[in-house]
Amino acid sequence: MIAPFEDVVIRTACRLLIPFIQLYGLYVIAHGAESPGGGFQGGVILGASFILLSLAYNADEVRKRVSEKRNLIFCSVGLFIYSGIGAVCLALGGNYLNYSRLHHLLPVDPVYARALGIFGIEVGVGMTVMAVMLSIFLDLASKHEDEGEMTSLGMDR
Amino acid sequence: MTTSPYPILIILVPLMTSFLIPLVGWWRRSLCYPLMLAALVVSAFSSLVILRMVMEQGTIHYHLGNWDPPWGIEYVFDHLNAFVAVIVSLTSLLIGISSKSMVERSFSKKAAFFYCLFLLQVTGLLGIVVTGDAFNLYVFLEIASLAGYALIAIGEDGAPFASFNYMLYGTVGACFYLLGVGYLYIVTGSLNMADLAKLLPPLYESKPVLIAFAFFIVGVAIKMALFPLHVWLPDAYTYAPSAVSSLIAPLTTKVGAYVAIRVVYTIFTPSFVKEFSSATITLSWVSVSAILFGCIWALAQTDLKRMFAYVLVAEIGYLALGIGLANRNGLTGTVLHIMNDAMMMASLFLVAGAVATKTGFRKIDQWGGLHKKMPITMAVFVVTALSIVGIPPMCGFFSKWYLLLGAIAAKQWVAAAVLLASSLVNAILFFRVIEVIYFSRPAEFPDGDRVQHQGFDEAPWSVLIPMLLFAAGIVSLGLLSGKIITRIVQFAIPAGL
Amino acid sequence: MKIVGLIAVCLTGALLIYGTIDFPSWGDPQSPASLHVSPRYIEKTVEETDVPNMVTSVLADYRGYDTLGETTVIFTAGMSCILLIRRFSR
Amino acid sequence: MEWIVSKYNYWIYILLMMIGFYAMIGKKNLVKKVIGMNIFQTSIILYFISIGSKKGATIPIAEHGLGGPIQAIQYINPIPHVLMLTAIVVMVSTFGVAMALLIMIYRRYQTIEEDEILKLRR
Repeated sequence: MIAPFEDVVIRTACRLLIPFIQLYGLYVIAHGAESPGGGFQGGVILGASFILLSLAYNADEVRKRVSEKRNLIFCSVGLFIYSGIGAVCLALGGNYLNYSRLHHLLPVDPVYARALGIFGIEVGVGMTVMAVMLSIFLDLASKHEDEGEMTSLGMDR
Repeated sequence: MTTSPYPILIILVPLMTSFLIPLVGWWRRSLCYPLMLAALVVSAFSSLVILRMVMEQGTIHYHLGNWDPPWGIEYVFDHLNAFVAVIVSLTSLLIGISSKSMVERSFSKKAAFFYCLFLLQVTGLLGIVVTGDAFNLYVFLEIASLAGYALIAIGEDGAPFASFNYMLYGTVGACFYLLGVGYLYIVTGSLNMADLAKLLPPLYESKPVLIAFAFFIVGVAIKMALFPLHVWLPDAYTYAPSAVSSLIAPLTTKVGAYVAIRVVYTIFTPSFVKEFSSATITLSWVSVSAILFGCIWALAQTDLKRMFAYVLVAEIGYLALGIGLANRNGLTGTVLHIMNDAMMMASLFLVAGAVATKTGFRKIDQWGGLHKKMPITMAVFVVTALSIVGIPPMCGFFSKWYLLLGAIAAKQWVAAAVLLASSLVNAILFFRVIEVIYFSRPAEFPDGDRVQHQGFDEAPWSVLIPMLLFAAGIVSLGLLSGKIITRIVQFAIPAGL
Repeated sequence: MKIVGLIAVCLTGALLIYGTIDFPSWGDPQSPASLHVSPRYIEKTVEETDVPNMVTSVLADYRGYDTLGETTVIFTAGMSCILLIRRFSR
Repeated sequence: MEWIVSKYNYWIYILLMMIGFYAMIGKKNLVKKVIGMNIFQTSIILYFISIGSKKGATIPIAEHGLGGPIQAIQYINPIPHVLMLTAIVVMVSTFGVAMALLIMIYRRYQTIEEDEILKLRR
């Protein structure tokens, strides 16, 4: 239940901070193989940046930027990248998630293909985690005036 | 190790389809249902292929990511596994077919998300069944549970609260399972089931292993709703939407029983069970009380769906009894009963759902004279009831027969007596309902109107066909159970039992 | 109910503490958990996957299937929340 | 004495788990039950993480330019960290679904006290 709350300091600070938070989230995802970090951590940071936006402004401000449909696409596409990379390995004649098979597609040796595969799935995980965090937050925080539909929803008898 | 893709297709196809369905639902809602069915068909087909491969070549190992166990995760298919996977995938396919009319009527706007979670639930259950890694089992257990909480909560009236209670119990169960994995990990350093089975025998006397065993059993007992930890079950299954309760009621508890068999006889071996026989004897006593409690409470119910839920509590007692008897006949009975009970419960809850959908009645006395209106549904109900009671040509008889032989072999006379007595109570229970349906007059409403059961008005075909298939299965698989035992089940019993 | 709960909790705790008696001591480099499976992850990860962060390599490669399951768990939670409480205007 | 020093961390987690478990059973407020559930799961996470530790070892990220082959004794065990990343995600997901259920319950009964709900349902 986020009511619009006008505060110049908070809004300006958030406007300054959010791009850097998002950049940091992308760094955590991309650098997950070398340093502490990875898809989940980076995804949560990216999701938190949107949550900060909705706290400083309101939920509709976020919905304007990331519509529900786009959010859903992010949820699914992230997992599609993950399971798709695994399925490509399957199609190339290896076992599921055997990234070293990717060297048939990419101009690298099988060991480095594994590193690339890991990077690919980290990106997928990051996308899904970001979108789901935002989606759960918006669902839980949104105010619903009409109570009628929910009761009619449960009329299975 | 195999490189055939079928082991992974069982899981992968429904999983990827469930990611696709929300997107497709935004674009064209009517495509969701066929898409879900297609995924379930592929999954069922793959599991049948696997069962055939297992019957021909013995145990199949599939190494995910091409890492050898115990470093990577592996899928292991033996006779038990492949058999349960076939049951789960075929049952969920039939229930999936029947879900259409209910979904379109009750929540057409959210149909895409319903089908998505339905598929995720099936994926979770199948993932539990096929995996050979103790921690991977936990992950899929959580997928199945989370989807289950959400699906139950969209039911009527008390559903959210029932689902919340289920969630508390389920989380404790899953956490106990995880604690068991942790206690085994700290003394062995391994997570792979086969590897654990190899490493554990010298450690059987050590305290963490015994505690791990206890926590495994309690955690799984919560998940499979073994008395006295069944408290969440009746409410959750009564209030769940009919398509959901007919999916979750037959499968979740059966998969729980499967996990119990895996834990007791694969991670821990029959020699452990022989060494610490007090554990299994306790389990058999608990399950005897579960049978008694379930039967007696079922007698006290007036709401049919709730009565079926208590019958299910008793059936879980049968499943656990076979595990607790710790001999060949008892375990044969349990494995056979996993199949039979899945069919019987699916058919019972489908009947209850179909009647509730068509007439809105759920009390027993309101079913009077329903055989004129829904003759096919009621015929299916009678077949299922006879099977639960244990009348010979139906499948329910054979699993109970093996359980009885097992109880006699283990010299557990109380268990044998309770098995016989429970059949009697079940007979009273179901013949009472059958009598109401066929011979009594329709009940009266409080304001004097009679319930009208006039004219032929059957459930839609999408519900009738699965129902008839289940009834056919109950009869024909009962006749075939000798073959099933000699071809499949006898190889599923661990050696040394 | 509170008394029953207290007894159940104390019983659980007592069982778990009883189980810790045979544990290897904390931080012991010779404990089974440090000797059986994990050394390969530590020693071979750079050689086999070209990723220096062992947690990432185990998470995404050796036990990558767990991570797929885990991402599916969070996807399930998202879809559950949508199914349970989101309103659709259209 | 040494025995206590070498095991006390596990006992602290067990104590934490008991607190969470008691909150799940004994409290009447549903939100407190959910908080208890979170404490329960967190204690299991702490327990697993402490399995992974090795005295005198560093975080499991291979350092560049260290020279020589990597020894298992130099780095702590990465498996518990991986497993608990999964468990954390499960915890967050369960928490999200729990909150959604609580919102549904509140909409239906206008309360989140367990005994009041039970009274209303009768």
